[in-house]
Amino acid sequence: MSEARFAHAINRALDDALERDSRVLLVGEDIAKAGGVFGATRGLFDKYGRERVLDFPISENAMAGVAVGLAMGGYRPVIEIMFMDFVALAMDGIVNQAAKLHFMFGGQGDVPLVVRTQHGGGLNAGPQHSQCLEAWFAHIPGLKVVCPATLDDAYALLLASIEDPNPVIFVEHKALYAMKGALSEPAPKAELGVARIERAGSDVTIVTYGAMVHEALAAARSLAEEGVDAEVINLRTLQPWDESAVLASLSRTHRLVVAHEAVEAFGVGAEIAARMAQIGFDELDGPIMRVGAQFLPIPFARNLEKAVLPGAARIVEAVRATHG
Amino acid sequence: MSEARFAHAINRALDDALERDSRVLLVGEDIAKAGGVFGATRGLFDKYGRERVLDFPISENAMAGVAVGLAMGGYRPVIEIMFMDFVALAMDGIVNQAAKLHFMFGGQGDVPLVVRTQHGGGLNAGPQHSQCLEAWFAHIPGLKVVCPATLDDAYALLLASIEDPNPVIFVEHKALYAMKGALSEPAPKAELGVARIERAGSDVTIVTYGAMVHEALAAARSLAEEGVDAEVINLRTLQPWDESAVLASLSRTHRLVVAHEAVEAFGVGAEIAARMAQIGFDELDGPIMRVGAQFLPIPFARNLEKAVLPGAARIVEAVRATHG
Amino acid sequence: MKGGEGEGVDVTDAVARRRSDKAKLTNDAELQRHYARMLLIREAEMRCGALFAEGAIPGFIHLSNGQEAVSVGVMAALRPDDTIASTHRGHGHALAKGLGLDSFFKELMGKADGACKGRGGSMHVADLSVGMLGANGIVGGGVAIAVGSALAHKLRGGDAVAVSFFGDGALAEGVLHECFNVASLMAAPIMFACENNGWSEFSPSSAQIAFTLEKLAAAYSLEYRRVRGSDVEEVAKAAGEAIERMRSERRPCVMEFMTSRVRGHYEGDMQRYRTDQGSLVDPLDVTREALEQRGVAPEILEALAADARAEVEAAVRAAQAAPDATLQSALEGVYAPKERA
Amino acid sequence: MKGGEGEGVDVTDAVARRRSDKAKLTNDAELQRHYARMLLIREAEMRCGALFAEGAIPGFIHLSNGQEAVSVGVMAALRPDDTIASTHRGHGHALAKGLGLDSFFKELMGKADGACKGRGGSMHVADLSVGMLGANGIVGGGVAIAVGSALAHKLRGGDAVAVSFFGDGALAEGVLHECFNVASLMAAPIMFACENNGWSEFSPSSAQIAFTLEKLAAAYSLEYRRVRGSDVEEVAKAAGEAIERMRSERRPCVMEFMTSRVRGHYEGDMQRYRTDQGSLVDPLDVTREALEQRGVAPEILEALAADARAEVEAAVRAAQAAPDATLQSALEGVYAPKERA
Ligand SMILES: Cc1ncc(C[n+]2csc(CCOP(=O)(O)OP(=O)(O)O)c2C)c(N)n1
Ligand SMILES: Cc1ncc(C[n+]2csc(CCOP(=O)(O)OP(=O)(O)O)c2C)c(N)n1
Ligand SMILES: [Mg+2]
Ligand SMILES: [Mg+2]
Repeated sequence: MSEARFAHAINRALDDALERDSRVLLVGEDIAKAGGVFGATRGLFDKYGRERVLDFPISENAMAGVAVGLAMGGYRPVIEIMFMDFVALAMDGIVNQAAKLHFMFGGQGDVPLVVRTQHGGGLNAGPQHSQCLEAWFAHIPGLKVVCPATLDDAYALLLASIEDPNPVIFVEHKALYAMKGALSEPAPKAELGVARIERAGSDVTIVTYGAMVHEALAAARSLAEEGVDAEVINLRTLQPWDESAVLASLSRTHRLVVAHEAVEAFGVGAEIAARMAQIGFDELDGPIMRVGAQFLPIPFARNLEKAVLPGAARIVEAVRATHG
Repeated sequence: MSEARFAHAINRALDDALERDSRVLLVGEDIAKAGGVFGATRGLFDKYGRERVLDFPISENAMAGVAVGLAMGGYRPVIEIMFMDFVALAMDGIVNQAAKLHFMFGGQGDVPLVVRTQHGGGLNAGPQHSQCLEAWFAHIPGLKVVCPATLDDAYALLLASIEDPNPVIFVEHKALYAMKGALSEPAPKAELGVARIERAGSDVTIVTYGAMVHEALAAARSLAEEGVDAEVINLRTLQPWDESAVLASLSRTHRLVVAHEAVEAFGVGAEIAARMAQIGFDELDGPIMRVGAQFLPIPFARNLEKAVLPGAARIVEAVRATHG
Repeated sequence: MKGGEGEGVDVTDAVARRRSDKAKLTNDAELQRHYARMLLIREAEMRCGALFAEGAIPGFIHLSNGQEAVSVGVMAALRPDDTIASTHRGHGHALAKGLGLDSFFKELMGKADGACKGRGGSMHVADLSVGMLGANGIVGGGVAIAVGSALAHKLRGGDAVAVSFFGDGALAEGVLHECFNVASLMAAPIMFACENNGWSEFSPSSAQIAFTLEKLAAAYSLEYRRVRGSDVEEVAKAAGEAIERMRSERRPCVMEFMTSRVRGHYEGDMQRYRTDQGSLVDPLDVTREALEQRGVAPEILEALAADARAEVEAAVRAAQAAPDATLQSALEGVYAPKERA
Repeated sequence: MKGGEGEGVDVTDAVARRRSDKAKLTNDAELQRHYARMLLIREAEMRCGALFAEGAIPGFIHLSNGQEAVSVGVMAALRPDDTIASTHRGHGHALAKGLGLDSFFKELMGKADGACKGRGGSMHVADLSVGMLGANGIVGGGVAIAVGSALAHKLRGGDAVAVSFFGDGALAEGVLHECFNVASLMAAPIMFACENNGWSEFSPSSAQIAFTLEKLAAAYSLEYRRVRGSDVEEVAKAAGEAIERMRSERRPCVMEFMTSRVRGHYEGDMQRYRTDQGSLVDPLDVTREALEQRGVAPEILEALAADARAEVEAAVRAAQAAPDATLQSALEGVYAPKERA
């Protein structure tokens, strides 16, 4: 166990991946000497040099496509799209090329490529620097989508993503980088597609991921005071997501809340809820409630952003509503 | 009433819009002299000239951004993104700019912009020319999303989209262009956000949109032979979608199937299902079933594409499963 | 050489001297006005920096310190019906184009009647009523919007023009190249105005851009001019000439303003990577020295500075006292209502 | 001038004549090989067209008729460890790079052991084992992939190179410009190979592209060469020289092959918009005439054509008899299994 920050966990995973596998490359804007806007790649350029840690110009679509070419050429590029909002410029490389090549070429080649990016609010970065767009990628066959909540997950899931032979969208939360926490020793391991019960409970299942895991745990604590025992499931991987873990929990609690920071409408939570309304229907004792950002671009002003982004209080309300 | 093809209905709407409102412009690749790959803009260049119907080079992102500038400058551009797969190149203009400007600038300006594009399979166009990506846009506050199924809808909803002061993603289905049908006289009118019951029924609600409406109606006919009376709701607009119409139907039938051609996972149907699992929970007598493309890129081969894309048969099965 | 209306052909030395004095006076007055605007931008932005440091302004704040002469010089050649689209570093453009100081500070503080009702903040300051189509959080994001605006000007007739500001780092974004092509094809009256401050965030642009803008412009056969961006008179003259040509000839042009990013990329940037501090040229110094050399009294210059400080101080106070943005307004503001159309 | 090994310094006329005869013979043999490959591509594509017309091949089919000399000439200079990324019009590139005719036809007919197991079809023919990284349905979509592949070559060491094929219409896509910059910055060993057939789908590229590739290359200080794309020898020579330079100098270059799109944009295109039929140059005519002029007997040329027909016929028959792709395989083929990594 060592005390560290979330950004260190990311940095450590990249460091270990670069160390272990000479095919791993980092590519991104200002990630080399500058160490990345959030410091996630700090020190790695000095340690591994210009052939392993590559600065890229402000050309997001080319970056994605170049990474596909590198991946097909036997490398394992980890690219950084500085803000998730900027993936809007890289969708062709990610969705039309990376996601489809293995399938479309009949399995001839793999595209072991990780797109690190960060989403979310909390820094008053405004409408073009705060979006949570993971649902876009979860909808695309051929992509995997990962979203860590803790330091151990950040470390272990990032390594697992880099080791995966498929393109993985790895979504960090900008407000988590500075979060302190424990990083296990020996280094933790993880498998993509496996959720974790962060808190066991018997009255309601709260399914969530990323930064909202912490809100859900806070909600669970305050619900405990009301005598409601909430189970909190951290999905960790959104595509593929751990359907059986969620169903198993629902079969114990019979009530379901799905929470994330992304806009509620057409978000990742819709799929979880819809799926449980099908395969878990007989287990349900109350409506499935969702918690997500309200339906507007993330506004800049402190009070507006705060009001729009969901937190523990809204999760508590939602849990109550599953009984309503 | 006149017999026409779906593409004619689109063409007629564009023609009438150009005729009525001098601010309306068409912009796209090969839409002017060539009349568009699917012939939707045929004749309009000759009729309205080069200042109203503009050919654009193969620069999708610039096209979206230029359209935003035209819209802010008092025009009402209708751009054509030739295949929905190519929106991957135009996401910044659509999502980061068009969708947010009205909100982000505090309501200072409008962005009356229509993005016409076409989705779907059926032409063996392969993984990069067949995607249904409407869920991406429905998730974005500030955008509207429309998807017509009939000639009347194609005409009336397109006009309504052009008249709307907001950016609208108008999704046509490539396999529908050649479909013959009736175009009402006098010209039909429509309002965005209003669904229509295409077939009334009492046993199950099938919610769908676009080309799948026809499959749903076929499914309803064959279900009728089994004694199951299905109601078919054509959403017509996906964002905002007509929640109250769906809820009202569900309150009569107590069973729900949501069907679309897009990949089922994280598709538009997830939102409908999730929402009904919340606000319609008490009405549900069985699991909510969804029908959508299986989770793979749309394959090229005839038999594969056919197997992957959902049709009436899968809707029938899903209806049966709502009783299971 | 023929003189203008009412002027004799026999120009004596004295007359010539008087005329040149008058021109100098006019120039001085104009330069003083430019200087006053630059001071206002500088003062406003320094206050932004201070307010950010004390937590009164949140978010990402990119100051245009060092680039004020470009904002002021270009905007001097524009009319309110001309349009501009800007970048993440857009305060100077916005204020120079006519965004009110009150609206500006209220926006950055997230107030209800900020320029954008507190929804956009620093990266999205906009004032459509004066043709300022917004700062932009996406590098290159404003370029196509400006081209569209220029096309709108062209289609409408008249002689209005559009200006697209972008940084040297944005030269790497494909959309900019798409726009050079589109604007050339469609002969859109747009000035592609590059503010070359040598930096793309934390990296020198020389490590990111393999071409010169001059050569790129040549590839598109676009008129190109490189201008000392620290000299507001030179900027105003060059931009003025280019814009006048665009008003009549209705076609695009490219200008490259060589500037200095005097501060960090954004507020809070420690700039450990910086090595060019010795070579920075501050347009306010340049302009002040020019005015001093032309004999403008120090008291006048101090008075201008005091005016700027007072104006900014008043705006800051007004902003601080203003009510916060409301969620209700935001929730209702996602879509434009049908009636307005 | 010093001769090669074993050759005297005193070169008599007779020796010189014999040497040039030998060179001519070699050239003839090589040109015959080129011609044979071009015939094979033509024959294969004409069969595609026919099979499409009769419904045996579905989808969108873009034939490279008229552009075969580029495929064959460039690929003559490449090794199997060199890589190419292609376009929607990729049959010629794929076959010339070494995709087997059987795999090719099976793919276009959607058969289980087609090159891509019937999942990609004409727009996605690929054979990674011979360095053919795929046709591409997205205009400009292959360019960045090729740059990435070139970077992989460079990082790995050795002297392999990558070639990015693209059409003149693709010059409008921003990503291509991003790639020119990136490849220049990183000195990637990539040839940007433009096949300029004058058309962007149904529009003349002159209405879509405001610059010449030559000037664009100059802006990036990239070596540029324009080549008659109908002359396979000229293509092979120019590409060969450029590629040899890339093998040692490890930096990008640009080549523009002037070609003719002999058929429609895709099969089924009525081409009502076309006005340039008079100016089309067919590389097969050019090459056949060259061979005839060099005295190659008509029977030999006919034999080559017959060989191509026979090969294609056999492949078509094999493909027709082959089993259809299966859903099960497709469903299992979305993700690469962990073990392979
Ligand atoms: C599409 C996109 N990519 C990356 C960024 C992050 N970013 C913001 S400013 C900047 C550097 C821009 O440099 P330049 O265009 O020269 O403008 P300057 O900051 O020098 O004014 C970067 C990389 C962004 N905002 N948008
Ligand atoms: C991103 C994208 N936009 C548009 C298209 C439709 N499209 C296919 S080919 C083509 C024209 C391409 O012209 P060029 O690059 O010159 O290639 P050519 O067809 O002449 O070989 C267009 C517009 C596409 N496939 N991808
Ligand atoms: Mg800069
Ligand atoms: Mg072409």
